[in-house]
Amino acid sequence: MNELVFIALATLMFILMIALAVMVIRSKDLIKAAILLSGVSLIASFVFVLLRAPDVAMAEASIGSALTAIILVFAIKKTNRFEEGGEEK
Amino acid sequence: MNGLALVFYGGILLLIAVGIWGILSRRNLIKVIMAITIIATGVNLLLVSVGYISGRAAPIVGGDTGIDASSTTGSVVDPIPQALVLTAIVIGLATTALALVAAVGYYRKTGSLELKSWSYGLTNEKEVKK
Amino acid sequence: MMERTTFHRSLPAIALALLFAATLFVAFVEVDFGEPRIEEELPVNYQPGEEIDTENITTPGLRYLANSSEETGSANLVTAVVVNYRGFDTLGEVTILFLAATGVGALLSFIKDDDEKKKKKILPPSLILNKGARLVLPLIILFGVYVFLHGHLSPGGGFQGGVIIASGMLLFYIAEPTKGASHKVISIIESTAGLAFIGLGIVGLMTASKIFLANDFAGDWGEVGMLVSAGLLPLIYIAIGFKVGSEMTGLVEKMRGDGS
Amino acid sequence: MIAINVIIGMVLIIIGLSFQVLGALGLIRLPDVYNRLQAATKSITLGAISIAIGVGVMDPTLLTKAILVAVFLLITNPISSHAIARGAYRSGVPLWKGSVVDKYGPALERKEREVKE
Repeated sequence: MNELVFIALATLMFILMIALAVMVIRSKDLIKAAILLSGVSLIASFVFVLLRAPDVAMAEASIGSALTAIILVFAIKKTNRFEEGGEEK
Repeated sequence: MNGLALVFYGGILLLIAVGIWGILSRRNLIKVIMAITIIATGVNLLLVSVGYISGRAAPIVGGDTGIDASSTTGSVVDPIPQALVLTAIVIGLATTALALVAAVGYYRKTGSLELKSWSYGLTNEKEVKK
Repeated sequence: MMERTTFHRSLPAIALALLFAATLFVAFVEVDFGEPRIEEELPVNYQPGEEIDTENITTPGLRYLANSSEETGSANLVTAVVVNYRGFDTLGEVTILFLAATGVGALLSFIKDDDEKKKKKILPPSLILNKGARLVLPLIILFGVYVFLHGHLSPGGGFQGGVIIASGMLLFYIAEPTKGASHKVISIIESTAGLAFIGLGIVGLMTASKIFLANDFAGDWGEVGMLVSAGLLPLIYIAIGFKVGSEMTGLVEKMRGDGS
Repeated sequence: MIAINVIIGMVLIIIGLSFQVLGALGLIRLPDVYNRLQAATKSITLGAISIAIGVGVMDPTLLTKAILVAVFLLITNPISSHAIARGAYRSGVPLWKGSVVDKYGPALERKEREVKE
């Protein structure tokens, strides 16, 4: 792969990942945060493919973006959906 | 230090910094667990990127990949960090689940997920119980 | 106004986090990105494909790269490291997974209170979702089995395949909200797979090398790239696949609670 | 001289990419969940499948895998978007102000009454 394309893709992915991570921390709705977190993992799995680690990418894609999100959602359903002072949206 | 190192190490460390900011500034337990998951993702990326070597293929030989099984030295990236991270990801899910169950237990005990002070669940238990 | 006060309060945290990142970044300036650092021990005029004197090599990565195809018969070097060279670590990891799943079950049984026991009536799933999930679920499980069966030939392996099967079972929960996987079946599969892992390790004790989890049949049954080339390695990965799959399914099932 | 299958594959990939761009545009511009879901579904069925088939035509050794991917997308995509729309409606996501017809609401109420009885 061309070096320039590699740098451009990596930069784009890291910008997206950090933006999603900041949104995870800032959002008051926990279910929204869980879904954004699975987005972070999905992009991380793409970065693993860029780093020539297809095994790790497969594990990250299925664990990070499917199972972690679903376990978080089950836990949120047993507790509060909103952070304190966040229900007015 | 070249441009690629700047992008990868800088991006990964900023991701870890976002996670640390989340742990330090949020009081919701589930949000703290999410921040820990972000840090775990960043650390996994850091480990794999240390093992990356420019211009080499994934560590799979033979078959469609076109890499001869007898000359793997010098043509594929380092497989050890990848093996390490593979197990780290799987364990990360189990520990996240354990932490979440602990958070649910805290909610059942105090009626809230917010961490007012570190001794909240222990000292004020009788007054808060609904 | 609310927003500004929150931001004001978290300013020290942001500063601390950035300070941490900057410190680590200064440490990582010395670490070259994309430079080969596993082959510093090689002779200066080394050509790819040349035989290496593996007796004196101390870098584990280089030793694994040079020998893994002969020693393990596996085409996927990550699989070779996970199951063969570091098989004992993998056994420990599977044990940690088992302990975490058990811990989740134990904690949940402690904190269960009465108001969860009353079941509320839930709407049945829609017809499209139900039939579609029933159509797709066998395909997903087949794909998971393919992934852990070919773990030594293509990307993937026991962990990934098991997790794919567990996420297929999630689809089953969406399609049938009132039902769940049977705990009995899950625990039977899990313990059988764990025993199979240990048993395959004991086979290594009985063959030529007399080492726990040794893989002495590598290359005896076929060339690198064939399904049977890697000796005991695919069998161990199949056991790991079943164990991880059943453990993850059990974990999700426990977290889900009573169909709510 | 470029081979004919490469040209066909490239045309298919360009068609797929343009549908993906339109889908992304719709995801940003459309007003509510249900409209956006419409755009996303179209971009997957026409965009992703077209790209997969295009790659398969360009490199015939990948054609079987590409067709498998296409069939899998064709099965899963309508089901998942149906589930998302249903879940959004049932968890109370409002319709856009300009929507003219809502047939699922009365049907859902009828079903809920049936379950209660």
